[in-house]
Amino acid sequence: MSEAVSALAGATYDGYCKVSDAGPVGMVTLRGDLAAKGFGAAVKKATGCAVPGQGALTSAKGRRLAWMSPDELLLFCGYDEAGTLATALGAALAGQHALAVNVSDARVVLHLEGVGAREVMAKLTPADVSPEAFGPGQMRRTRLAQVAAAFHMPDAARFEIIAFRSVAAYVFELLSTAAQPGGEVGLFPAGE
Amino acid sequence: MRRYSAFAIAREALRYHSGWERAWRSPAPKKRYDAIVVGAGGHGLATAYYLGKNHGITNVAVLEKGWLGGGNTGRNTTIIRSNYLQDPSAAIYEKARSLYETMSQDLNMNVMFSPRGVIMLAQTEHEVRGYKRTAHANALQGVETEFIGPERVKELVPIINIEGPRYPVLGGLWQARGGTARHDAVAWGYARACSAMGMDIIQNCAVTGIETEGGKVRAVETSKGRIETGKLALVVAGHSSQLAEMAGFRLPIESVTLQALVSEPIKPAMDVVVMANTVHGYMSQSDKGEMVIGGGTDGANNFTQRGSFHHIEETVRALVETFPIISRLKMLRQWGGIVDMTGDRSPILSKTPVGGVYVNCGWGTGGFKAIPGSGWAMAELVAKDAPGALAADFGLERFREGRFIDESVAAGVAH
Amino acid sequence: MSARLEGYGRLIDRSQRVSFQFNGKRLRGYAGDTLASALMGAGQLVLGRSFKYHRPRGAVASGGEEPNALIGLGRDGRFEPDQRATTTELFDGLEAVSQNHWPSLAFDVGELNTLAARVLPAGFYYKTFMAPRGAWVKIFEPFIRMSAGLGRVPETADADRYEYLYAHYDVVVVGGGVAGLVAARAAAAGGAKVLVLEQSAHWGGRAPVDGGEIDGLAPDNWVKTALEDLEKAPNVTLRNRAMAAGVYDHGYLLAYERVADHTPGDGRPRHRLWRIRAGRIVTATGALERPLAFAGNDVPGVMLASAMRDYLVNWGVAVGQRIVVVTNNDDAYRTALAMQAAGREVAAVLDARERVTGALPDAARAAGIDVREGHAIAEVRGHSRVKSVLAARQKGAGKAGEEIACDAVAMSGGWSPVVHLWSHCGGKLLWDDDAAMFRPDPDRAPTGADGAGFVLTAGAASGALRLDATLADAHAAGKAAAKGAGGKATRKAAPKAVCEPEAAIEPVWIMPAEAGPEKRMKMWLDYQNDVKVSDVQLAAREGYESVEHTKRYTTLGMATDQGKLSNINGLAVLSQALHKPIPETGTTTFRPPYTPISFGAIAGEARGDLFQPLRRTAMHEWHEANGAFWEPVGHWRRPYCYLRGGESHAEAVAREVSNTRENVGLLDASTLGKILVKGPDAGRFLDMMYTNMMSTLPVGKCRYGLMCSENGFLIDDGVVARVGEDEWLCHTTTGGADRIHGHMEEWLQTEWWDWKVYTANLTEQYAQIAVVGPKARQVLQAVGGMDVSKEALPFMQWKDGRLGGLPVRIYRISFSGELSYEIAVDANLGQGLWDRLREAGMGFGMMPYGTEALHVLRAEKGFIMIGDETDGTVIPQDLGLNWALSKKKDDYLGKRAQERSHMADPERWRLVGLETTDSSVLPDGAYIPAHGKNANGQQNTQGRVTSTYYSPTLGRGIAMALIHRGPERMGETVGVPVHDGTGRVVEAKIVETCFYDKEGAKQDV
Amino acid sequence: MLILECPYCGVMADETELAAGGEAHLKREGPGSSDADFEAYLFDRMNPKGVHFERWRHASGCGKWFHAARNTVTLEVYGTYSAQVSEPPKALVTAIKRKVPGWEGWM
Repeated sequence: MSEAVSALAGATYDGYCKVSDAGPVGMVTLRGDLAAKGFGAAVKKATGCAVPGQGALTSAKGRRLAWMSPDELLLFCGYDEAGTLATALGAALAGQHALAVNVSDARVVLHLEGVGAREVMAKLTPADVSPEAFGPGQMRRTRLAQVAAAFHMPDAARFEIIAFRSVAAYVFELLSTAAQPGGEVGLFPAGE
Repeated sequence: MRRYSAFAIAREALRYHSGWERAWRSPAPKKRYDAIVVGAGGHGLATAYYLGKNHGITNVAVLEKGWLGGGNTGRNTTIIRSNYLQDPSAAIYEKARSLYETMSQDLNMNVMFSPRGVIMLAQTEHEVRGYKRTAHANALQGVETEFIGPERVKELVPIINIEGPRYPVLGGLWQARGGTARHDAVAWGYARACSAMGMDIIQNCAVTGIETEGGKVRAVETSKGRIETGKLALVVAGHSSQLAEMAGFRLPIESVTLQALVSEPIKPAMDVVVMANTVHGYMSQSDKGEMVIGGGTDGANNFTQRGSFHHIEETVRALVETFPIISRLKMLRQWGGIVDMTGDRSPILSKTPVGGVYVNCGWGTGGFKAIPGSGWAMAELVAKDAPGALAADFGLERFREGRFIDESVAAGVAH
Repeated sequence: MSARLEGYGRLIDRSQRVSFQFNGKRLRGYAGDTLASALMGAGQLVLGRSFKYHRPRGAVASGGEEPNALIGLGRDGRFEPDQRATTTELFDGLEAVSQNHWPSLAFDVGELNTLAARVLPAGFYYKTFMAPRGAWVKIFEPFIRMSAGLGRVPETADADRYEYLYAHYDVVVVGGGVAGLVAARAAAAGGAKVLVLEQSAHWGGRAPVDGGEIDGLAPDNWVKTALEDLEKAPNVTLRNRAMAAGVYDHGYLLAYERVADHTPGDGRPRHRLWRIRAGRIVTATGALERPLAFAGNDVPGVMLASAMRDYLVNWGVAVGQRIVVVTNNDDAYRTALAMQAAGREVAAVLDARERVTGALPDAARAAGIDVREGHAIAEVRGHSRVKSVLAARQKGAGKAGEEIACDAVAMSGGWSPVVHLWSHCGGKLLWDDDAAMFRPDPDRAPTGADGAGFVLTAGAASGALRLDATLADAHAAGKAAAKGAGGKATRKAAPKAVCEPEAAIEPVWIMPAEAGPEKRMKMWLDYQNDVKVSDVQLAAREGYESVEHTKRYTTLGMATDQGKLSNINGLAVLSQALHKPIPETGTTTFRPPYTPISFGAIAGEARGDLFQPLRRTAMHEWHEANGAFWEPVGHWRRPYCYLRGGESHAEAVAREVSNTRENVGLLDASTLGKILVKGPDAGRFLDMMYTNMMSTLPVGKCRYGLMCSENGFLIDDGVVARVGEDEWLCHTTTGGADRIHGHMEEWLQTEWWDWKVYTANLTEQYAQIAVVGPKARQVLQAVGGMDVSKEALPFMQWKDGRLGGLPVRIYRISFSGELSYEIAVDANLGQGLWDRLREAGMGFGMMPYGTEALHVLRAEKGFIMIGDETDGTVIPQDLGLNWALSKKKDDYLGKRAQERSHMADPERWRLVGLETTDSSVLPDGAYIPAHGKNANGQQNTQGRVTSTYYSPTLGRGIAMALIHRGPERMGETVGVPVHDGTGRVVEAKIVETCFYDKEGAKQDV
Repeated sequence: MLILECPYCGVMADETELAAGGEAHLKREGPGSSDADFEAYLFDRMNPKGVHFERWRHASGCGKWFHAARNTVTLEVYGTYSAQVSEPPKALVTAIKRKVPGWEGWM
């Protein structure tokens, strides 16, 4: 939908790391019994993604499926296909007790990239983001400063951060401030 | 009791102060007392003091597990105010405040009561309505408060930031006769006065058991032996549940840590006490020059007198926003105390299922300011085996009847 | 005279001159200086004034334990009071001012207090200033406040920025001295991920000053190689200028990195607060030397022996020309030897020990130094500079001493391990009689989440003072830490150390032992707070026997150094006074921080825009650009009203209300909570959550519902829409959105976990816009796309469709009594819909309205508002909402609670409307008095105003109030005092709560 | 600064990611219960100095409630477990008994 504007409308900041708005991203919250018979198959059929294990993230067809809690997954997909996929998931799981709903507009997605990305995150989250503890393929729900957030690493030098729409500006400002030149800590080995 | 005065000091100076007598005796426990108060904190000592002063009961022991005044009496932020919303609270806190006015003279110990004024900032429309309501209630309760505008707030506290931007100051609830006092001196003053009345203050004496017979108290077992009594007052913030369990009943109480901190001393910067409930922090400046700071309580049950640092962070960030000039001051010391939180966050002064056993607890984060009023009301309850007007509404039965005393409307944070 | 010496100063770079100012005077020092070393190097010995007696004071120490040398640093947005000159790195252009004196440092009127010292003993203020009543506040207290306090008050906001950093390590070693480096090496060798923190800018600690040999190298060189190894190791991080401030439960360590204190204004954060989770913490924090208590031990020029050595070796500053050393242990001889080697004259070493043998004393004797056994200082002479000392026998009262001319005194009373971090979290100490020190008891370490000890001590911090013992202990600690944190125990051995043997210390707490009261009044224990031996003895005499009582009565150890130099001496004096062994007296509690840390650092990035999250709706920017006057609502900010031209807030609100009643208004209702509840048991679940029956609500319909807490009180309300066979959408108040979602999940997860229900908080998925007023339907029709006629979309129903091409869900609900449509659209399309509605609305005189107009509109209709009519003490029955309490249900949250005697009491205050007879507006929160007073002498009351507004629609004041048996008293008038100082009482008639369109004709069209 | 393992996420959650929820395993009293039982359910608490069974929510995380057995004096955490049980796991109780001599058990 051309008119759809993400909360940050494409904002970017260039500090010693780059902070940018990922623009409108499709997201579907799926709640159900992840272990139930046929659940995994139905989800795979509807999204192409396998059901991720605890704290993990799977991807296929340019979509990602993230583990959010024992009975909740979050699907990342094209903004315009989110509604359809939510319906499809609902239909595919018609047999069982489940809930699939489009939450694309309830959240904002930001990208943080650069050599210092890990330490910029470390200024804001109590979660251990050192290379030994966290890397691509993992999903962490935690907080950034004073708001709830979740993040994963599409690759070794990049974080994708998900927060609620209403605090998009706050989170963007947080990351930009943390990435301000002069704030370099040199905490993690370069490249990691 | 040897009276304190400038003349006494001058006289003593001539002989290098070698003639001062003990502020309180440290006797061994007798076999029996007419009344025993467990807990030599401010509330316990005040209870004993008024038992003697108001009711002529002086064969009293005050038993203290550690050193007197060592609990929350000695680790609070010393704020005194009575601008409470609900009638029962306003009554007992105003009674306390008025007793603080003359405490130094009554006890012949300078407790440094300093009615420099207390402001509770209103930073949302909801808070404005809430404090205006409190001011109306106070007017009918005989508590002198007024709702003042932002300009007046700025006059009273030049270092305050009233512009915001996050939460502009819209006004405040002002109690000119609220203030602070020297917390240790309050405990010491009562202890000295009790001792002078012939009461025994027994430190390092832990109560280990409560002996009852036919549903009435008979004696307490202590680390210094068995002591008989017919009246037992439990006044032990931070240990109330444990003492109650010894007596065989349970209380609507959970104990959590409340933290406080002080800055390094600076020259006078702020005369009044400021409480900012929207952002959760309050601050006053001690006579030594330290900024005395407090905030909210920790969440989980805790008996360590240590808190979690993020609560300190929340409090400090709130106050740096409210008083930008403190940003480059430094935190000198932080500490914690254990506070008893009741089901409605209001205190309990009550008879109990056990005859002759009375509890005074649950003052939560607001105990210091209440000390004299609490002692006054508790003494009456113990002496007459029935609550007087001040204590009447603070009985345990209110939790069964659903008749709560809820102050959350007025004050959002610890104090 | 203090002066610089050629050939000394391992830490300074003489090729780099640095210029700075002290009290406006331009001075020069070197790169690597501290402010203290630079000042003394420039001949400035007196650096400040004491707290109580305003006595002139010089630095007594060389580090963070310094009690005297506190200065005001910088200016304007970078002014900082109470900074320690001893830990302030010198930088070009530094400006410092001394503190706590008037008119000047050299001449301070406050020093008159010294003359009166005799009538100002500990706690004198508790015994006087009581009469006349009120004099305390008016006269005495202001005077005390003015003369107390130390630093000047900063005048402007902070110009710097700060940040936090979370870090996670297996082992954190605190202290970059040789013990710390050895421990770090051992831990790293065990495979642990290690962080080493050093508070100063330099590595190596005391060893390079004290001498000895490590693995055949001079300490300086060994430190270099050790650092190189550690820097190479991939699993080790080294951080200097980073002080471990406090140890908290479960391995949480707070560290304070002074990133840019020495490079102000360079754009870096000034401080960085590290919040570290550590598997194990090794404190290699060393030990602090103790002063000796002799008369005049606070005269400038009297200094800790180790500090005098530091100034010489590290910064090339000789504190005096002719020195007397006074000690009870061997270590001080290092100072005697060093000063003599540096060409200073050592007049004598007064050693309190009767028999002095051993390598160091012998070396001193060999060097021709006059070592006097069993001797003490009876008194120091001099005011702002040591002139001489009177020597005397340590045994006895100190009579008939020889006067020894000197300009500096180096004192050593022995050493105390730095046990602060060990103790913060409950680590216990034991008293070591031979070493005369409290040291950590390894068997009683602070324990963590797993119940195991998580703090270890290394080197001098363990009490292992000698170099060889230090290294062995530190190696063992590092080894054990790695193992404890899940690594291996290295097989490598500790480095070999060579150092002189030392003879035993002999505890000396008062010098001379039998000194009389006259002298004891001049023996300082706590320099900054001016607490003397006589004060502690007075406290004991008056029964302040607990060490905590003594501390609080005398203020011993309560100054900005928190007793680092005074606590042990103080409690030893107390023990003597009480005739108790020291361990029985015990110590006071060690609390964080180790040395003070800035509030700025504690607040971190949370200032200005980042102070708190500001929640924005999709239309936030539009409101901002169109005159919104904001009202904070939780973390949201909602338009209170939209200001036009020069109108006042009240005028704007009146305009918005009237326009909504007459034409049509537009409201951003996005902040209302929207919670989807789905599942086979969803209906049953909602019947428990709400007081009403929700399970019977037909699909397509809406119902207003109430939620109570289990304790019976009304906590939220809102419209519930049944959106599917097993799906409901619950609207909550703005404040309720997250709270109520949490409340639902709590009950589902912890009580009815077998019920098949899922919830999703969709609050932020949708922008929600209310189109309200008689012309609302025309506006929607103008936008086009949906049939919004009464037939197609009746009152209290909802419908999906496309409006102006946008996918929407329209609810026909009303909180204003007007024809009203609440339109939900995906948030990213919110502004788009808002614009479409505004364009279409132009022809109908549509105006946006804010929260205050919303309040007035609902009040005119007598609708309750959570937070106004409710305050946590109100139940639905009080508000006449019994109709919403389903009688068909045998249970719902709050039902049982509402059966309790006080809640079922017919005497409760209940909601009514109030109409002032003079049409005026009642004040907010006013109470309605009843006859007589209660037992506490308080005026009885019979009710209170919950909402009060000027109604532009009715042109009068309207109000709602909770009144005793209110609904039974219709038509009665009550008096409402306005408390505006005039004693005015406004008469108000009790009426129904609904003031406007009682039949509800307008909303259901 | 507590750190607790969320039994659902498997992560060690910082206290700042969690919300404390008070005493665990309270039995709900509804309509028909006596005043005394209802009062006890809502208000009376064990508030022990020592082993405490309590509720926590992984608020800035998976959002799930869970149970913890924690010592309120030493702050030792004996274990965390599912919220969907009405009493602590036997194994945990046994383990605590072993660690805390003289502890009278969870009820």
